[in-house]
Amino acid sequence: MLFPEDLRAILEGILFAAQEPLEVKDLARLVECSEEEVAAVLAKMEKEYEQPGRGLTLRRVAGGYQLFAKPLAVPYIEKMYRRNGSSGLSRAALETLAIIAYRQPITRSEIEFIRGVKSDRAIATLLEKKLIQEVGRKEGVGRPVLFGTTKEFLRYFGLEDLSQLPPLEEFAQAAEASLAKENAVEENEGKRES
Amino acid sequence: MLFPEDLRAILEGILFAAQEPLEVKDLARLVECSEEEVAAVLAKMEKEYEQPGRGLTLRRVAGGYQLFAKPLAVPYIEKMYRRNGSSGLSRAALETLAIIAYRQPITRSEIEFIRGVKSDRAIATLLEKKLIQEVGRKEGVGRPVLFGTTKEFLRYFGLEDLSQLPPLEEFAQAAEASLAKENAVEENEGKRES
Amino acid sequence: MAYVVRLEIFEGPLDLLMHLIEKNQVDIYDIPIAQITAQYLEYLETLEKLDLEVASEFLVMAARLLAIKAAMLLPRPTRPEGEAGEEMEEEDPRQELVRRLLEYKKFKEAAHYLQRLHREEERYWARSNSREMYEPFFQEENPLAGVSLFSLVDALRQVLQRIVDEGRTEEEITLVRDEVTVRDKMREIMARLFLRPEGLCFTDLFGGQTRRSEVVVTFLALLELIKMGRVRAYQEGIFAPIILYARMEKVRREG
Repeated sequence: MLFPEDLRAILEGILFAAQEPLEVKDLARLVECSEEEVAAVLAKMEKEYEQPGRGLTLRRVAGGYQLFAKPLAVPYIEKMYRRNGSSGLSRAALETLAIIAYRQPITRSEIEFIRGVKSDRAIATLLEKKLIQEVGRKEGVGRPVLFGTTKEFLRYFGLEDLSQLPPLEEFAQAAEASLAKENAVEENEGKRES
Repeated sequence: MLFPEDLRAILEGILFAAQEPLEVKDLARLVECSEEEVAAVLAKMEKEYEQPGRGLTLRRVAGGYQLFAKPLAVPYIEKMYRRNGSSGLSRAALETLAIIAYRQPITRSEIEFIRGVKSDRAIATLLEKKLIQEVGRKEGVGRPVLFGTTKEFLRYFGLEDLSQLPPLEEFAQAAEASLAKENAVEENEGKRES
Repeated sequence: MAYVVRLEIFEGPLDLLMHLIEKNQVDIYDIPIAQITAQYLEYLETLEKLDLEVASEFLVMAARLLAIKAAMLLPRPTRPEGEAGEEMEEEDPRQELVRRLLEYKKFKEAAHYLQRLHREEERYWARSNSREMYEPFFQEENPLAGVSLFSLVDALRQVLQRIVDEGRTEEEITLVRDEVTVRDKMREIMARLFLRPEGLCFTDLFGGQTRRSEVVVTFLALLELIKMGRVRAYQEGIFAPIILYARMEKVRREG
């Protein structure tokens, strides 16, 4: 048996920690009290939370009770998560996204070959953020998954379709140009040394 | 500008939804109020939570404020999650962490000298759990990595800041007490002084 | 032997030595080195008998202990005359070891303290999944916030630059690109059309293709299939979508 005050505190603590709605009968079993007692405490709690200065609210969801922040706090919560959240992609993720965008459909090992490093984490991040998706499987040994960009990817960049991506030829030229430059430098150095 | 009641409700909602301690200055920026106003509301809230019927508690951790379920509810929460406490850290990891906490910034080989054994695994575990981090490199041969504790370390141990750790000397006394016979110590000290 | 019954695993040689000192209730400032060394070696032997790997640090310490034991047996050097009155601090061979043991023990105590602190902290419960819980209420978040098309292009440029810097050849890279042949593409188109007896929109055939070469190959493959009569293209009216069908009867006869 619990003191009424302790019962209230315990129920509040449980609801605070729960990740999903809890039914009265679940709560009653947890605290080893009758469902009537639990329901009475919850009803009182619900009322208390309604008072203006209070930031939480007890909502009935899917046949159970769940604690939430009141709607007036939600825009601030959103701001909080945006600020120190995952805004922006890591360098690795951005590189991987660029390769997928231009070489899709493409397998993980092809990406890794081009980047020269393992890219599992970057791919997982991009999948999670719904910027890329599995678009099929490549014929051949192991039938590896092929990745491509998503509709969201286009939307975020304000593109109508992939043909609006800047043409790739530019890069090939840039790479070639820098390769040529390097060779020239090497040749020159060779000359100086000889 | 917010009404005082709304400010309190919003702060409570934010703290409820946060996953880590929030500093007063972060909260102030979020709600666009002065730090003084926020601090005053938090102080009042802290008191209110202390009342017996309440299941939550506002604690100062790692330089910020965070909401927790009160200890009396935690056994029920653990029952709900079918969990008996956390597994915690291995002895090796705890020893290594204690050395880093008190001697930071410190290199791997300095840690290993104190412990008398290789400590790669322990360091890897601590890095993975984000309890320690690389904080720089030591000048000198090989420029070895220096380790220090993180904010997560403070949270893990419920500390506001590192100054809350007791001075190492306290442990030196405990060490001597358990390793030296009291009489023998005195005698020896006598000898050493003579 | 006691160790066989209840074999404790020690964190290292210092941990083992400390255990022996505590177990024998001897004074750390006056370690009976012969006795402790014997027990230390006994423990290592036990480990070996059990086929447990003995870390090299334990062996190094064993050597140190034996060296200290030997040094203790040597007669102390007699002081030169004239300095007799002054205390000359002779280094006890055990001194360095004692210092290290005390230093280690200090942190061991600190580790115990941290453990207690964590247990205390565990009495409180923090929420961990809050973000997931609130995300449905947020306005849609743009994961590419702050990323411009330019930075995407720039990222790719850097990858290509790295390929150049690493001296990898363009052939190596094109190898993985594996250009699609018209024949491969014909097979792929047929496969897709079989799965879509209701027809496939012409533009969908090119979905996701970004390389000009691939678009060209796909188009050539389609023309070839139409020419062979294996694919039928149908358009309801001008500007209406062109729908492609596989001609099943043709295939079956061939098959």
